[in-house]
Amino acid sequence: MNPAIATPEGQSQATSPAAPTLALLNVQRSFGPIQILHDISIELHPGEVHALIGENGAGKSTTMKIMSGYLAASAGEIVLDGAPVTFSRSREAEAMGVTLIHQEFNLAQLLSVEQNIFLGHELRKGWLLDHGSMRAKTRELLERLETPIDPRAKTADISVPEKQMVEIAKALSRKARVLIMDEPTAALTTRETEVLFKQIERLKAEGTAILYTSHKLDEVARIADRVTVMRDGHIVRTALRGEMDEDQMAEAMVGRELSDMFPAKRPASGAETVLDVANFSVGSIVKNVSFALERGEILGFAGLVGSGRTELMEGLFGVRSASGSVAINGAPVKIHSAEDAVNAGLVYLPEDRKENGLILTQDMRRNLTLLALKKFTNVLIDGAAEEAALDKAIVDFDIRAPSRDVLVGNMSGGNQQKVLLAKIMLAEPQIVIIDEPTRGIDVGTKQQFYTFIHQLAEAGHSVIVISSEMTEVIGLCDRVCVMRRGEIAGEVTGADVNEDTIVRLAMGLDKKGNGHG
Amino acid sequence: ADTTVIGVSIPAATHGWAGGMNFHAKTTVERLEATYPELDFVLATASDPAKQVNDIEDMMATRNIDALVVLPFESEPLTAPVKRVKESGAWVTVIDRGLSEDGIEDLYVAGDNPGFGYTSGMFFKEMMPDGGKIVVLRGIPTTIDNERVDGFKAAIEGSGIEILAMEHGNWNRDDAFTVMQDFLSKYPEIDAVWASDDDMAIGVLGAMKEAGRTDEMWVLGGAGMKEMIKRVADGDPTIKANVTYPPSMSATAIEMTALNFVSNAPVSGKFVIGSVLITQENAEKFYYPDSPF
Amino acid sequence: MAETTTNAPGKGGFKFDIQALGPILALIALVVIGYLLNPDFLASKNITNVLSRSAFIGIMAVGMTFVITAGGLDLSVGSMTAFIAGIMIMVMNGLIPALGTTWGVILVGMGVGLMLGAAAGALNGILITRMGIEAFIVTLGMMVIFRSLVTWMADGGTISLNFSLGSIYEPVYYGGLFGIRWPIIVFAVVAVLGEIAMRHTAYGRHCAAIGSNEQVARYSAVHVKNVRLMTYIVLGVLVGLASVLYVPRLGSASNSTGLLWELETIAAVIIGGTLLSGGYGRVWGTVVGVLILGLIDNILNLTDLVSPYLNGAIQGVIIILAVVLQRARTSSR
Amino acid sequence: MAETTTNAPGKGGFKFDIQALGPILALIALVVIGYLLNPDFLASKNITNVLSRSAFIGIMAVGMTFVITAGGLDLSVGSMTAFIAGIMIMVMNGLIPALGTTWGVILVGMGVGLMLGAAAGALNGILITRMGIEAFIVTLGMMVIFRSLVTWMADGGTISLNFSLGSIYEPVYYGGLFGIRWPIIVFAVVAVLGEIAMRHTAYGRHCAAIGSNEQVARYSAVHVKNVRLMTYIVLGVLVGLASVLYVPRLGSASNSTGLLWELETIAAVIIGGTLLSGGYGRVWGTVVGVLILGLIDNILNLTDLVSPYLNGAIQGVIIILAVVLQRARTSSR
Ligand SMILES: Nc1ncnc2c1ncn2[C@@H]1O[C@H](COP(=O)(O)OP(=O)(O)OP(=O)(O)O)[C@@H](O)[C@H]1O
Ligand SMILES: Nc1ncnc2c1ncn2[C@@H]1O[C@H](COP(=O)(O)OP(=O)(O)OP(=O)(O)O)[C@@H](O)[C@H]1O
Ligand SMILES: [Mg+2]
Ligand SMILES: [Mg+2]
Repeated sequence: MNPAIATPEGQSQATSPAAPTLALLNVQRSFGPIQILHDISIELHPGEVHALIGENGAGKSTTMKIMSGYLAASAGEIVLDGAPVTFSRSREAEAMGVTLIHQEFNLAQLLSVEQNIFLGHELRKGWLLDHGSMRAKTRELLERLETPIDPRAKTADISVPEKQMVEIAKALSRKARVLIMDEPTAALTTRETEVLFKQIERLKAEGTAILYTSHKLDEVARIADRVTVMRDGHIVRTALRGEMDEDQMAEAMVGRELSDMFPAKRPASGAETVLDVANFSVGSIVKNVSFALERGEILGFAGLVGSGRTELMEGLFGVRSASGSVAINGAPVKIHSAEDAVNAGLVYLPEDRKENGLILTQDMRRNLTLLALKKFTNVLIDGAAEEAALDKAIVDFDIRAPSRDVLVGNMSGGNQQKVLLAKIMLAEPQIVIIDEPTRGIDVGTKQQFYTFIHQLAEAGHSVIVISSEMTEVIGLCDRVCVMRRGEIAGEVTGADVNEDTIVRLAMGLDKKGNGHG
Repeated sequence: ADTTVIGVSIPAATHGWAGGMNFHAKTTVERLEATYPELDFVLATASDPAKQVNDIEDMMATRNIDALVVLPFESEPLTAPVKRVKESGAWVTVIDRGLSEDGIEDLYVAGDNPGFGYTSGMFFKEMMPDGGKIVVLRGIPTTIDNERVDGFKAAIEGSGIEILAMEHGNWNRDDAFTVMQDFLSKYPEIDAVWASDDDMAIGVLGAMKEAGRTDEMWVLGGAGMKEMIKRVADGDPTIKANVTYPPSMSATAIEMTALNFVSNAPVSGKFVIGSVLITQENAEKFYYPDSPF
Repeated sequence: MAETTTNAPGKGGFKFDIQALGPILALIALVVIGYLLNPDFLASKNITNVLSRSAFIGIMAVGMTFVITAGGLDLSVGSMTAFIAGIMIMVMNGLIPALGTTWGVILVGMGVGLMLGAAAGALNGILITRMGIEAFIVTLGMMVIFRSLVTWMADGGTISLNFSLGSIYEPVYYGGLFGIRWPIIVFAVVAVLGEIAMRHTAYGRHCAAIGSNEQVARYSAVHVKNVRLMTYIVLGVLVGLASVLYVPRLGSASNSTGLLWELETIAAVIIGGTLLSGGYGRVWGTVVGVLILGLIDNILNLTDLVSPYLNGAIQGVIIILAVVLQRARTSSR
Repeated sequence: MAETTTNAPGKGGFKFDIQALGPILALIALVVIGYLLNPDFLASKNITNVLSRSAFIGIMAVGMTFVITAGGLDLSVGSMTAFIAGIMIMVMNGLIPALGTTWGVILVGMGVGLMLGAAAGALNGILITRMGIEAFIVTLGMMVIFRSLVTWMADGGTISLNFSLGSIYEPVYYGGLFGIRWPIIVFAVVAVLGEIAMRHTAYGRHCAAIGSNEQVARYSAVHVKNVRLMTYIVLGVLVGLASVLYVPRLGSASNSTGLLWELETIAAVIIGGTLLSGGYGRVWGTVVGVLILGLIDNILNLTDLVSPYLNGAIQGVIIILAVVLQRARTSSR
């Protein structure tokens, strides 16, 4: 993808000297005894995109929450238009034109898309709601974002990327002077990311100050006018556009040199087939899918958002009703629930870790052992064994948390994901399905995850990786199934595992067809 | 032949006495319907005054009643609705609890609550000529309960009988059991208990037995539950007597109302069924083994 | 069978699907049964009776719809009615020496009723929102407290309105406009306003948002505590309004006034399709729920098919059935 | 350092924070007040009384803790007790002609009680989990149904156990082991087993997981419907057990048996710190809650400080206060 909408250098130079719209001065923040932020100073200028990058848990979200009034600083100042302000709640920040798009979805599941977008800012005619204008504006916003969803659709019923677009629409509707976006693209695919960037350019041109985080460094390099790198709650470097390349960013974040992201590929061994899926259909979404998985293989599943990869895997895992035949180690199995799947040696790491993966209000230990609790139970749960398992998981997966009994909901995304991986691996599965392994995860941790996945395959597990990040599928897998509209559009191996081939299959273009326009 | 519709509205069977009253009403209705094909009865039970008013309204609107037999849940709230029934031209029989306006009903069949309390009090006075210490269990906080307790207090006035404590046992066995347990913990010396109702007496006896103090005191219940009458008749030293408050007054009232329509007997007027003291001598007369109460 | 992932209850409420129709079908079934059992059932007098006595529960249920939609609960409304009615009567009786038996006294009484309702609702709401105590516990506690206070005020008996004042006040329940009784008119107005507030004002949306996800609402600049507090205050005022209509009906209050009305009110709301767990409510559904409950009693009085002892059993079965009719949702609790 | 890998020893154990202490402090305060008001309060006899009569609510409350932890609710337990007790008595009376007044009859009666409890719980659970109806509605409906059935079975009156059979059965309530009454022993055993099940078995974990996030539980191979169904069945069996202990006390059942026990049971659970919205429950807290409620009554009966009319008001205030003491958490509803 090339930067068709690159900003002229001159413009960014011209806006930089302007006074910052919003700035943090020497901000500190602690949670209990643990200091999370140390001396954070950061400036947001009008018409400029400022990127904040750093490892999981570096303190990016915390910084952003402080800037937008969701959290109070323990010390330090927030300066808006040159004058110090204190936001005692987010409402005040928003009233002054500072809007945050949260890393976690902030949508009420039972409300419609339109209701969510205007929540707290409903348009009225006198006392009554102005349904007409709100619906029209919602349509317009969604159209601008090229996301054709019905404004009346219930939020619980739309897909994850659609939810992200609704979040963005919601923020856009606020007409903010300062727009802070916490990993807006984590749940988006390339196409939607492009749409978002187009909007960012538009806002920039209108003079909006934008703060942005992402773990996708290529994006950062592309759209950021200024980059600030955080590590362990400190700012380690701030640079203007062009002063840092992706490698340097990664190094600054991690504090060490990153060698090649992906371990060497493991070519198919031609060993025995572990999983054989034939004519498998899930609801009305996935139709007659057939594929096979070999021992020790890492099989990729690529496709556009909504192509039905998640549905397929959830069907295999038994949490959606499905039909078709599934054989594991040559023996046909019937899987009607997650329990059946686990008993058959198949586990699934869900794409939405907060809704389906982890209980945010419980600690690590309880989350870790929930799936494989039987292994720790002999009438009573063996607490010591659980603790030992947690110790092992912390070491094996390099889980970092402020304390051992922190609630999982208070852990950073990357570490939550590690807990989740540790959790499903405790079931000692033969087949591991990982849906979006690195959604919202920093480069360093990503690399760790790739290593973990390799180690799993190495140890004889068979792995299926679903990812919307093309580089990930390409870097990890020797064989990739590409899905399109609920069917397997094609399977590529070896040298064919490249972006061009996969995109063509995913979009339904023939080999020599014209590219997407 | 024209049928005569008689509506019967009574409180639901939420405690023993009301259960007995319900039972008598129901069996009487069944019996009269079988005997007199020209009579049709509508029986409704209400759990609160508002529901009772609803029932009466429904009987008027949809059943065209020619007569209403009502035991008002409470006097005041039922007065106006029953008056409306009267104004529609129907016959009205009131049981037990008088309405707060005189002259509405054609027939009044009543128990005597102050008399119930007074008779009970007189028995205490008689049994304790030198005074003594007693505890009292009261019913559900209602006017009836107040009248009974006032009658009781009036009777024992100046007799040297000391009421150590009164608590509400709500005409309920379990509540009475709990209250009595605590009375027994609190007072090392109790000579007698006025349980004021046979359901509560059963709870009280349970608590006394548990504490092993059955021999220390005697208990007076009330309303003539068959098991209690039996014990009086058998000369049980703990249950020396009982005071009537016959739940069968519902049967009396319904039967008299029916008579008004099927015979020429003059039935209007006021019938007060006094509360009678039952002792071992006359207990046989009051023993109905078939009643559920 | 592995079901869908969405915990999709009440699909949004925009579409008239089977779920929305459920309670309506139940209502129609009841009306037909009533008519078959006794044609007088549809006589205007009977309809008037049923509607006007349903008004008390109905008015409160509209307020309860907002409380529940916002993720709350109020178990105190029944005894609050008794308490407010008791105080109203005592105040009015007390004013007679000074003001005579006039409409003035009644107006003061009505004002007291409404204000007391607001105050009682505010007390519930403050304990819940400011002290952070669970609504179930706060309102259970208040339920017991109010009932005990009524008993105490009535000295165990009945608090009765002065008789001649009562006759002046009576038309407020028994009178009406164009042949429609006041309680019915008031109930209709409250229901219509409630429906508008729920669907066409920001307030209604905010209630649903809070009930669906409090955090999200807070992050969207909704003043969560105030909105929630307001649901309890509004409910309190409506309880006051119900009391204002109730007093002229029976002219008295005692500790059996409004017994179990809280459960009836909540049942009506849920039969109507509002989610007990919050996040979605519909006022028109509540009205249907109230009518269903009101009709059951009425129909049981139309015939002597069953022993009156079994009335409760039939009520229970119908309550459950009315909800089964809309059960397409895979409820979580 | 923002993130550290802690390996602090002594992890995961119990921490007694203020929230956990809240109900205990309330309990201690009540005991002290009770003692100051009347030293007999601590006499072993009084303690025995309070504990044994708390046992009914207590046994059911342990089961209710699981139901609520798993995100459910059961309003039917009070009238279920009445129903089960009624059937038990009728069965036992009916067996006397065949089997005489023997322990055999009583054992059959007990068996019937427990099985009936399991069946009633299963009925609730099936309606809730398979039909997807909200627990509030199902159990409210069943509450009304059971109560009506008891009234009908008793013909409006009381169902009494045959007197001589009653005397054989009596020791089950009044007797005991080593001077400790059976109800207390049973309550203690149930509580200990419940605490173990909640904290140390997979079942307890699964209940909490379901109550926190049903989807996560489902993806974690928890059989959500079965676990939830089981909570209702277990509660039903415990209601049966409570009935088995209740019948020998006064040898009777009527429609006023177990009145409002459901609210008392739920209140005990919540006072104990279990979240009404599910996801977290503690059995020992429930036991404390039950004792708090039991003591309030006892203390009010032991003193004459206030008009008995106001007992309810004091109960209500204490219920709310007990929860205020643990309100540190900002409850969501
Ligand atoms: N409420 C809280 N209580 C305790 N610790 C917290 C809380 N919120 C955040 N933290 C800790 O603060 C640190 C910084 O978190 P933050 O969410 O700001 O990281 P981040 O840089 O946004 O990471 P990610 O890239 O994973 O989103 C983490 O160690 C996290 O566990
Ligand atoms: N509960 C649901 N009801 C109806 N349609 C649904 C539901 N969940 C998902 N869908 C639809 O199913 C299709 C596939 O969904 P899904 O987003 O899981 O695909 P995917 O290939 O896994 O994409 P990604 O994982 O990148 O989001 C989409 O059209 C989506 O809108
Ligand atoms: Mg973050
Ligand atoms: Mg997916």
